[in-house]
Amino acid sequence: MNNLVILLVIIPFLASFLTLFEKYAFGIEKAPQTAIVATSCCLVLLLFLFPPVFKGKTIEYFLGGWKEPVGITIYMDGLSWIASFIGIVIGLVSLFFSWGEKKYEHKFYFFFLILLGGMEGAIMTGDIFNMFVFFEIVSIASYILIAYSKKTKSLMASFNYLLISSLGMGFFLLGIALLYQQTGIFSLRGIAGLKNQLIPNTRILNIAIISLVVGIGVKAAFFPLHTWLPDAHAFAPHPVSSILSGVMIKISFLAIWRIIRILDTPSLQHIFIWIGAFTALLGAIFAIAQSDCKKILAYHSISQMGFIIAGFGVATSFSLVASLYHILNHSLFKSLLFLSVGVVIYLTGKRKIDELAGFGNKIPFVKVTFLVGALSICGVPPFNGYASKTLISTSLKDYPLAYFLIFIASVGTFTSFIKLSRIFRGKINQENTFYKEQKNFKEKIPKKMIFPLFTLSALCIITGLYPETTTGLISRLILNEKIKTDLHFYSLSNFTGSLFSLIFGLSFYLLIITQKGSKVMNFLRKTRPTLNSSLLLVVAGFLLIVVFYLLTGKAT
Amino acid sequence: MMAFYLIISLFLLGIWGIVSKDNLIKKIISLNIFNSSLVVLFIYIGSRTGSTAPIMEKNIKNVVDPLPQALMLTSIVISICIMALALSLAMKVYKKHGTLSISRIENKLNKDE
Amino acid sequence: MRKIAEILIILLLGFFLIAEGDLLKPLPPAELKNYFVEKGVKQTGAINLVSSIYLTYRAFDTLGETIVLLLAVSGVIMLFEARK
Amino acid sequence: MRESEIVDMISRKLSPYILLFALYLISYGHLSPGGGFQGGVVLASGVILLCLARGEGFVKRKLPPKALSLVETGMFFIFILMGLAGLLIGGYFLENFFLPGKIEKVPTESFIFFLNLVIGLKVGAGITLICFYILKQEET
Repeated sequence: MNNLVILLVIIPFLASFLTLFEKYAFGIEKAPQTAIVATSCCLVLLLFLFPPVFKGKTIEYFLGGWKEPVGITIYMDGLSWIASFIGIVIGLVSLFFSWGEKKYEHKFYFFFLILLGGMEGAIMTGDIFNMFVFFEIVSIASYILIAYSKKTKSLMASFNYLLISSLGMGFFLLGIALLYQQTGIFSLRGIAGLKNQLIPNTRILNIAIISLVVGIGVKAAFFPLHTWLPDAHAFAPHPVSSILSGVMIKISFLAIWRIIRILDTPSLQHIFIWIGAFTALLGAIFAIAQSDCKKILAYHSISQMGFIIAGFGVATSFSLVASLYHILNHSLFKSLLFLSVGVVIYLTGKRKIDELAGFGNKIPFVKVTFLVGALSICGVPPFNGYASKTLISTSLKDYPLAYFLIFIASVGTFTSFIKLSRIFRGKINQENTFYKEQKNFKEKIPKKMIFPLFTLSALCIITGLYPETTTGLISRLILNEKIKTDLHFYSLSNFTGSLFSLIFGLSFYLLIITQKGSKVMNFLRKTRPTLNSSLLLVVAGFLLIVVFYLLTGKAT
Repeated sequence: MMAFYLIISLFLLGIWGIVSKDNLIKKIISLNIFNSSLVVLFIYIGSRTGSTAPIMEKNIKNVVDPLPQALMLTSIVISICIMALALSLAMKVYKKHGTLSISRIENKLNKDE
Repeated sequence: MRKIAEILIILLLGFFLIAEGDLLKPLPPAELKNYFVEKGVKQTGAINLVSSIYLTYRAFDTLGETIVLLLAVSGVIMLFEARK
Repeated sequence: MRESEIVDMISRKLSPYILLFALYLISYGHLSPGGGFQGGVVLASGVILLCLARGEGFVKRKLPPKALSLVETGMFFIFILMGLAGLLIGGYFLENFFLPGKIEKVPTESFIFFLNLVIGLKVGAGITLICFYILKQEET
């Protein structure tokens, strides 16, 4: 049983070798099939691991047989189970999509599989330095995948991401050095065990943890560190945007989660409420202003991460479950949205909303799946986004300001999705000759691209219709207990919240399509930080969080 | 303690280079300086615990901590890989735009939108 | 204006790191180091302790490192290869 | 660019010694300062010296990039296989399954020696490949 845990990391790496080797040595071009088989093997392994993890057992694996502080340990607990599950499901679906798209060589699948294996390793490892190595694997694979199309914008997006993330990883190393200075070991549980002996030095310990958090936080894209994300996610190939938005930022956030929960620093955790609320608001505001359809989705990833982070910051068992539930839901519907829009861009080659308006009517199946995703992200019952957003805002009741910011963010979500849905409603602009020349768009969609859309929308509906079961499972997995939710998900008072944001969102949309509104939106679209400013923001973000901690840490 | 101040100044110098230089190649060089300062920091932390290299021949006592040194090997390889990738991205960008200045490239990209 | 902001922020960071003067004061606890020094040669057979840690106790890190190298090499090749 | 006689001669005479030194660093990695990565970088630097002095066409005839990439990926595969062998023999992934022994008075460590060799070849091949591709861009 224990050996299955390590195979979960090794199988993607082995398969990635195969995708390179079978082409080179035998001339077989079966890279997508190899990748899909390997990922399915991982899924089966993961399902085998479910019963012991569900019983609350933490499977430990000592690499090379060296016990914890000496060697490296890999944990399979509830958190890593959920994270790997999300990663493998979204990875499998995106692989199917890229198989259907037929644009990619065998090298694409090589990078993709290494990205998958790296993410699993990063979330499962219990050693900080090993976490650093795995995060570097993840980030280097994603730099390459973002630049895969070799167009100017994607090259530049990849370069920006490389610089910002390397700066962040430098802070991560600084944090590791400080922790080693204080404790003399690298394993997370060992540090947590030693923490009680180091009470006079908890300040330095917390500062070290802040630098770890900032280092990974660049990948998790919260407020001052988010500037790389819109370009990188928008100009990557569609399956890559789906896995980056759906999984990679969450894995990074769950690594922060693991560090903070194991080292148990509640005063640090509370900062995340404010970071999360501001992130949600900013992401939503900028999303409204965009005209590129993938960029809207990318900004929404930032905004939804804000919801998740705010839920994590409250730090009650209820809000933790809510946050993890939203992680699961967000990865499902965000991948669905990216892939649906991806189909449209695949068929037309255009990506501005104005050029695409009304086109979606020609492909009714994609229209339906897009609708499922959009209603989920807006939080309309009975889709899954509704349930998790309700849980998060219920848990934020004690913090009125954060509650208010989150509410505005969900209004903004409505507005921008009304804007984005112009692709799928209204009449086609008749001047656009492109649509007249080519017909039969419906038949041009490969079957392999329809399958992932169908699976994801089915999962969205299922997790939305049975919120009690899903939250029950999650709380059993991460807390080993069943939380009591005296919340009726489908009650009238909760419906009204959703209705209010719909009304506000619609009126706000009517506001921004007026002339003055669109001027403001144009201004917002053009105000984006340059590379130098965003690099400066990373340093400033580190200082800000430290100052915030020093000011509030003593009070609590 | 002097060594610590020097390491900190190297650290800050690297950050300053990354943040404020306009040329892509200079940014990459600064990134390498930044990474090197962290490598030196680790080695410095390890070196304070002893005086001789950790090669256990006979009559060797008071060796330094070998763990940071072993980890820094990994870290150096990673920083080399990032350098290689960043340089090739910069070359690719240079071929497309004919310039390495980040402000000019960004102006160009903003005009395209 | 921008330059001043940059230099100010960086100096602030430097001031902060130096002001936490006791960052590096204590020596790191030596339990793990003593473990390696006492048992390293016996358990792994290598005199060079750095090698023994690099390839035995923490070989998983090294595996990750080789993957990073492979990624960088194939990334560079991918970037410079002419698309068919 | 015309090749200088001095550079040509010295690089040709020097690079075999650099390669030899690299092999020493790799194979004595467990006994003296050095190891797989350091040796591999020196190995690559020997090849790159030739490359810079004589043009890369000369080197590519002897070391075709395809062979280098085969070494690169193959060594990665062998590394994982070593780990899996540890899993099968000893019960843990990447377990040191050779017993440490002694030949005459020199301690030998087959596991570390073998992995050093694998990493040395891999790093050497990888860095040479990166330089090949970056140098090729320089010319065109």
